Amino acid sequence: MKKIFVLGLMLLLVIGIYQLAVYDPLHERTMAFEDRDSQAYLDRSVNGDPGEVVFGKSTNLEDGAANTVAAIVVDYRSFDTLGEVTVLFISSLGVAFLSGGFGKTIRLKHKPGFVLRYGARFVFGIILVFGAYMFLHGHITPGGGFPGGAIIAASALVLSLAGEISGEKMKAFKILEGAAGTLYVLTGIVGLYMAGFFMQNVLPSGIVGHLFSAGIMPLIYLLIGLKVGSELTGILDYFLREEVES
Amino acid sequence: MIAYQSIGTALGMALFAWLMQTGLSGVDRKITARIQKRRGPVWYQNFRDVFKLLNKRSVTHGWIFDLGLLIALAGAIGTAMFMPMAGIIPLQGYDNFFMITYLAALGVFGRALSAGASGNPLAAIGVMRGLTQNIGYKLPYMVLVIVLINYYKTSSISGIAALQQVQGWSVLKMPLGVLVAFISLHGMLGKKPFDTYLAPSEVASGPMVEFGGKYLGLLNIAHEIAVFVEISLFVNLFLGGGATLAEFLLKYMAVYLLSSCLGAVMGRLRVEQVVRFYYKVPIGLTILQVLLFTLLYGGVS
Amino acid sequence: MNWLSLIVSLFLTGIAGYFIARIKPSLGAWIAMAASCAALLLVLLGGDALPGGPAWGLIRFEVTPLGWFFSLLIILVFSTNGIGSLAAKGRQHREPVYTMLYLFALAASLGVFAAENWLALFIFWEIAVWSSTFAIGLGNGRKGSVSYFGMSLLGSLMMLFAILAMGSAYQTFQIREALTTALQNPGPALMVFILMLGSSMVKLGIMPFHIWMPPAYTEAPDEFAPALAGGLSKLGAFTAFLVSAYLPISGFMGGSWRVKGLPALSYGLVLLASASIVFGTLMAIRQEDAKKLLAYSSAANGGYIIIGILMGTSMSVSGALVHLLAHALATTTAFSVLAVIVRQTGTSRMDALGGLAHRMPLTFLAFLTAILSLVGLPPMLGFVSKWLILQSLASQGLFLPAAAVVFGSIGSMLYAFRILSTVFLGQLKPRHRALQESSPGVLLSLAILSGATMGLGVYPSGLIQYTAKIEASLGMSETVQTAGLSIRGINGNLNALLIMGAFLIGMVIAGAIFFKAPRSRKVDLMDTYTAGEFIYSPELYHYGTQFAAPFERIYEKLPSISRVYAALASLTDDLGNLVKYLFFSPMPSRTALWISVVTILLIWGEVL
Amino acid sequence: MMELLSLSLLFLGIYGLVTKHHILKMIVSLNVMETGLNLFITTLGYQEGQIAPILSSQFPSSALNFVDPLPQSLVLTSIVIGVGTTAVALAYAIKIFKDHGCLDLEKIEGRL
Amino acid sequence: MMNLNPVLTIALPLILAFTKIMYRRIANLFLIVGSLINIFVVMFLKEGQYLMGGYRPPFGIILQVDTYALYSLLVLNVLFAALMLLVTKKAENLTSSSLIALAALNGLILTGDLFNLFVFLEIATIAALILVSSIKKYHQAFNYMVAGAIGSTFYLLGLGLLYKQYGTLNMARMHELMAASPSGSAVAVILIFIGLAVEIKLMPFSSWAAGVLKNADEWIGPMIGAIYGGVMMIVVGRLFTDIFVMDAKVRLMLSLLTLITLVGGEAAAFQSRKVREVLLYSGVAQAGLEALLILNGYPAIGFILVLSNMTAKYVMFLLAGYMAEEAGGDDFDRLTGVFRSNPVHGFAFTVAGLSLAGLPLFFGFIVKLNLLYNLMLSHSYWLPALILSASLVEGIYMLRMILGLWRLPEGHRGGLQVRILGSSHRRKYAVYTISMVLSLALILFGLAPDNALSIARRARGADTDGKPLVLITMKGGIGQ
Repeated sequence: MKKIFVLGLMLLLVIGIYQLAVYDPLHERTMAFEDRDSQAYLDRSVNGDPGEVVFGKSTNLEDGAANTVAAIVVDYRSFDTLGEVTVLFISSLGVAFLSGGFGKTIRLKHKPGFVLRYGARFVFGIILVFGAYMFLHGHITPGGGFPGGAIIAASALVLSLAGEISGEKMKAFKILEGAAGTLYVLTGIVGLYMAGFFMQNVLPSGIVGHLFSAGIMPLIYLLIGLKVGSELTGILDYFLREEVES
Repeated sequence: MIAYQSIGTALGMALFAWLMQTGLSGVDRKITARIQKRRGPVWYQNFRDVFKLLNKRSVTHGWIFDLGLLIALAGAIGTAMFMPMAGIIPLQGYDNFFMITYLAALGVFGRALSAGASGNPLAAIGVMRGLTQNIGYKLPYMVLVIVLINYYKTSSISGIAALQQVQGWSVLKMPLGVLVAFISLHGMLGKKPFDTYLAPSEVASGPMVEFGGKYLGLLNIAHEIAVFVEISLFVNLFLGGGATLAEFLLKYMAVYLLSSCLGAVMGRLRVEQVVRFYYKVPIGLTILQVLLFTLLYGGVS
Repeated sequence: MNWLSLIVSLFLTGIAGYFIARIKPSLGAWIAMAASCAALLLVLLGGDALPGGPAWGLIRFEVTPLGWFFSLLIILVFSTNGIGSLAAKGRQHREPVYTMLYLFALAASLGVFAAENWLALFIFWEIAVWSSTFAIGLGNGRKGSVSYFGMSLLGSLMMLFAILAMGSAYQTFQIREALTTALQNPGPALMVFILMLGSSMVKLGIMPFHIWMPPAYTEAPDEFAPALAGGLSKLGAFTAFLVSAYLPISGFMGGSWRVKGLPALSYGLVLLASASIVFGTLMAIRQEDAKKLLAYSSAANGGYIIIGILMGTSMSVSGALVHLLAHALATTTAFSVLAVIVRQTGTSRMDALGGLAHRMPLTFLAFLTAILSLVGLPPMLGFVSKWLILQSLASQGLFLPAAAVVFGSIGSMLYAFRILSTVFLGQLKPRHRALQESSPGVLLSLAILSGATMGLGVYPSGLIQYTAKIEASLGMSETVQTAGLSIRGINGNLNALLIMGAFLIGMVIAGAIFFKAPRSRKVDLMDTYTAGEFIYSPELYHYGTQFAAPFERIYEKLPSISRVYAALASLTDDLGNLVKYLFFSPMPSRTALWISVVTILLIWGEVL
Repeated sequence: MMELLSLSLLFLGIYGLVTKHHILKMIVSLNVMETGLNLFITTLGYQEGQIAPILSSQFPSSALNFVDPLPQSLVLTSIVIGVGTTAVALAYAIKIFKDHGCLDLEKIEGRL
Repeated sequence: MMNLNPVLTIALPLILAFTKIMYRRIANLFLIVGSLINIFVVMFLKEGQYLMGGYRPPFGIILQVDTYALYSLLVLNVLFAALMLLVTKKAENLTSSSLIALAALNGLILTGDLFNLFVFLEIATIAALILVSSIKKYHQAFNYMVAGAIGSTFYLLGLGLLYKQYGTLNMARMHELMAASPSGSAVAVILIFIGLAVEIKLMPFSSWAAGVLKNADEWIGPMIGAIYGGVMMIVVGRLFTDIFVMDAKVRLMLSLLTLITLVGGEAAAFQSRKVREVLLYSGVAQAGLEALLILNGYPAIGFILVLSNMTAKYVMFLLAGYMAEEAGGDDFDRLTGVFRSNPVHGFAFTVAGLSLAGLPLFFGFIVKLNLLYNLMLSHSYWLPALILSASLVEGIYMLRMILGLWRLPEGHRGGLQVRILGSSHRRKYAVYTISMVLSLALILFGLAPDNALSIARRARGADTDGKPLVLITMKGGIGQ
């Protein structure tokens, strides 16, 4: 009986919000796409209008990335992404704190099969390279730091399933994570004192579509990729870890 | 300043009050005896009692016991000094009703003080009963007198008496009120139905239990003067106060004897019955009288 | 020397007193006494022309005759109480903070009486409230201080509401200006009048608001009770005077029908005050504890003051002022005496005491004057005020309040005799044989207070002339007149000296007869006529409990108001429980449910 | 149409939170809610016949009719926040299981 | 001086947090240094708009620093630094989470972009979650997490709808567009309000607060109870006065919600018999009152009410935490007379309590006075009456608690042996100084509130919808 009542409530909510805020046949409650803020991002015309941006030709734009979403995530609104990274960092800290520090890694009861043991070592390299590709080409092709980092973590998962990774390597990931985070904020500070604004894109933006274009974006995506990768591996490792009642 | 002459008349008034009232109470004892089919003592028996008591040696319970008694008598004498009587107004212009009632109350309080100081619980119970009854009969009486004061626009007793001469007795103006006043007067005098706190058979005669010899004598004098004050108040306020002394005394005797005759034929009530009675009949009549009065004279505009 | 420096110096001595008392506790009492006596001298010499002193921001002072009268009254109470408690080595005196709170309460009430604008008045009022709350808290009990604080907070919040309503409607906080402009355009004037009087009734302890008095007076430390009962509860009367004088209700309530020349609203309030007199007297008769008895009697006496104020005639206002002074002096004396008794016997329950007059005669005499003044018998000041109030009631023709006043004065004789006979007269119990007379300091303070009561009672015209000056300063058209020694009432005048003279003459005559008659033999207390009963121990032989049993039986079922407040408190508790159960359950699903329900209500509410 | 679907997905998640007392089920419904929300935000930026906002060889010029990129970047952030919260929630689940031995909040609540 | 950019208050703690996990040994040094630098930075901040990444406002993210933000930052950082000084030993292994919490709180006040606000809100909630789990009450923390998740979802949903209608995320531009055509934005504003209501502990959504604060120690109490509550209310203050435009009906419904919180909170506090419970429910009630003021156009008074409540609750939660820890529980009869043996604590606690209840001589009274005066200026009499009765109930239960803690009945040894912080003298004097400084500040502002009131006027003095702000100051009486 309670469930039906709650379902009814949910139905009311959905209809209410849809009817009153979303459904807008005359478009008087939806801003046309042209005069939304994002149009400026698409034309790369926030600080000055460069005219038509052509892939592979236009150079020294205010933001050289071909992938506009990546441009927004890392350049126009990079402060959000800094917050973003902190969320992940704080979650991994939380998981570390809650799982009570350094317990013994669980030895899986069943020995990993032959195929898994050797296959893992082989597959690990490919996944790792694909992950690296993801965040290095973040500003050209869809993807970027976060999916790249996740793929790296997946590769680490494959290894740990095969029983390869043990406690001490985690220390390395920790340092990598800390270093990447600090570097990310330092680029912001450098931008502040070099060019007057926090997270200012100090390097030349190069030609749209080339690998070495869009100023500091690839550098930031690299740092984010490494950081996210190490954090997610850390979180996975904590979950695999048995809390040792010392 | 008040001339010595008026202090003299005031003292004379107190002395006369005592003499006249003690004589009258002797006559009253004869009449009540007659009602109870016996001869009763000579009319001056009360004088003899007082003088006999004053000459006997008695017992005291400490200085508060004596001080209280002196206050009682002083209060009675002080009240009597202010009482106007048919044209003889001892202290012109100061005979205010509230002042007289509160001075009399001081006398009653003095007596209660000395009874309490005697150390005898029976006296304390007697005083408590007396004060409880006091609440019963004093309330309607005072309210009625306040109505009178409001009507005559003056609270001096001689003033009201003089006005009544002119406009007719207040009995005619508020018959109900006078009836209630008489019932309260009956209670104040301590006559039969309301004499639980004084009666010898009740709690060894209440406050009087420890008084003997000169103390009883002084109390007797104070009692007589207090009776005089109450009755003359009643006469002055309700019965027109009397143009000549004779007329005043005649009314005085009529009221006194009527109340004592009534007293002689009635049984005694318990204390809370007295208070319940006073809070049913007299208070009801007073409220009626007040409503009547406000409708006729005063005004809700 | 101006008012601001007086108050600031009192506050500073309070703080200094705290630190000194921490070093040597007994010094605290000295400081309290010295400061209050110094203040008494300064105010007495300064007269009511004392300069208000420089303005310190919002806090500006202006000494008016009314303010001066009240300040003199409260300083007299505090200094005599200081002298009395100096001698007593009370348990409270080991608390260093007591001296600070004591002087804070005094300074704050002085601030109230001389405040020039409403906000300053309110600030000092609140300081007086919470400093006396903590002082009561030092005593033995928490219920008293919490109910005191709760009710005073209710009163002061009512006053704050009224002040701000006036401030916002008339753009000024000056006392006189605000009230007079309220007369012209009576927007919130009616509400202001009711709230102001409500707050002063709470402080005076009129019937529905009196529940804080019994617990507060019993649980307050013995040294603080006289100051609290005599002085601090008079703050309420001050605002009542201000409001009813400057905002004469007949001014803007002209339209509604009037009863005997009094507008309906103030007649209603007068009825409330009379109900408080009757209720207070009935409850006082029934009490077993002496302090509770006096607490209910102050509730009754508060009723006289309010009736006097509300009637607004010259005699009634002066009667209210005189009654204020009489009640303050009498209650302070009574509570100081009770303090002595409680310190020596350990209890203020009347049936456990008895016959103390034989051990402490002088204290008994002081207590006797206080009781006579409370009842309103002639030689005392209480009689003068009662006379004035009764005269004005009679001349205005308000018969129901008159009946209540009369009932109050007769009933007070019963409870006055009860406290006298059970505590001082009757049998002296063996364990109290070792009691001594109270120390000279206490006797000095009692002498001052009872001397003032009797002196002013016999020679009141000086005081009455000053009340006339106050009435003139309050802007009343005609003031009470005095001719030579007597007070000229509308329908009769009173010469207190003459009454005292007549009484003394009677005393002389009685003494003559008494001493001429043969001397009587002093007999021991137990040696009395017991009508056949054999009673061997004084405890049995003392008539204390259920004193006025026959009378009490009549009104046994009298509902007590404190049950109403208890019901209110438990209602809030139940509401709190419901709220906790509904909204604060630790289940996340319930929070989620509530969030969705409220969203639906808000969204769909917006549509409808 | 897509908005309605995503909204109902979101409130389905809330339905799960309200009715279920088992912690893991609640975490799952939390994720359902997050996904529903992300879907809704992405649909805000979509219009018929628009292409992904990435300049590439096939769609070289910025004058083309691109989809609104901003909601997509917001969703990117919101997804990562979802991951963060789920990680912490799972850690709590482990901790609560260790303390109380059972994952049903109602029983835990009853025992406290 | 190098141009001090407000982003340092966010970036520096982040850097310290990130580097801390590499050097575990000197963790608490990071903590204290981080919070002290922040105070230093805030001291020398200049008002103005600071762009992130150099992009013009409506497109890039901006940090705006006006008087309102400046003074909130100052109070926040001072209180945070003081708390960190006290709990360094306890916060050993949670240093970086506290630093991130500090960064998030500063970000919440500074940010000028709505989505950025969402990100910082999320960081703050998770950081608070981690800190709360230090008191080992995991299912309460789970409850908090669920409530926080639903709240942020509703916020983001509302934000999405606003973006759909107005196409921008920048606060100033959103305000212009909304003022131009406010119709249809009501549902979004309501959703955002509910999202934030969970954080500021309004009635139906604040069940998590009860679980968390009921057994909070001297670190979580002030952190969640005072600092987080205050900052969230400042955010609501900014959003619902500067940005969102609501029509009268929505405003009425939302203030109805706050009224229920006010009354319910007071009743619940009246009924509770434990120190922290009383503080918690009175905090909920005060939150209701603050939200009521913000919604009804009195932001200036709401702002100083938030600051004064923040300080008072901070001191009270701090001391309540210590008392409960020392006495093993905080119900009244276990703690009777505890102040007798710790008079300094008692003084600070009493001053904070009386200021919360709004008695004269304290800052709380000045705030209440101005609050009621302005309400009455616009001829509303029912609201002041309700607020006064609420403060009557509050005065009674606050005094009952304080008197219970001061008084020592004869037979009751109760709280006497409780030596608060008897163990470590160094920390004891630190607590003395901090609580004394804050309570003296309450008294000082109570006596001479003019500069505090002028700050309020400068911060939110804008006469929202025609209500002139009239402040009663000690100096001038009724000053315009």
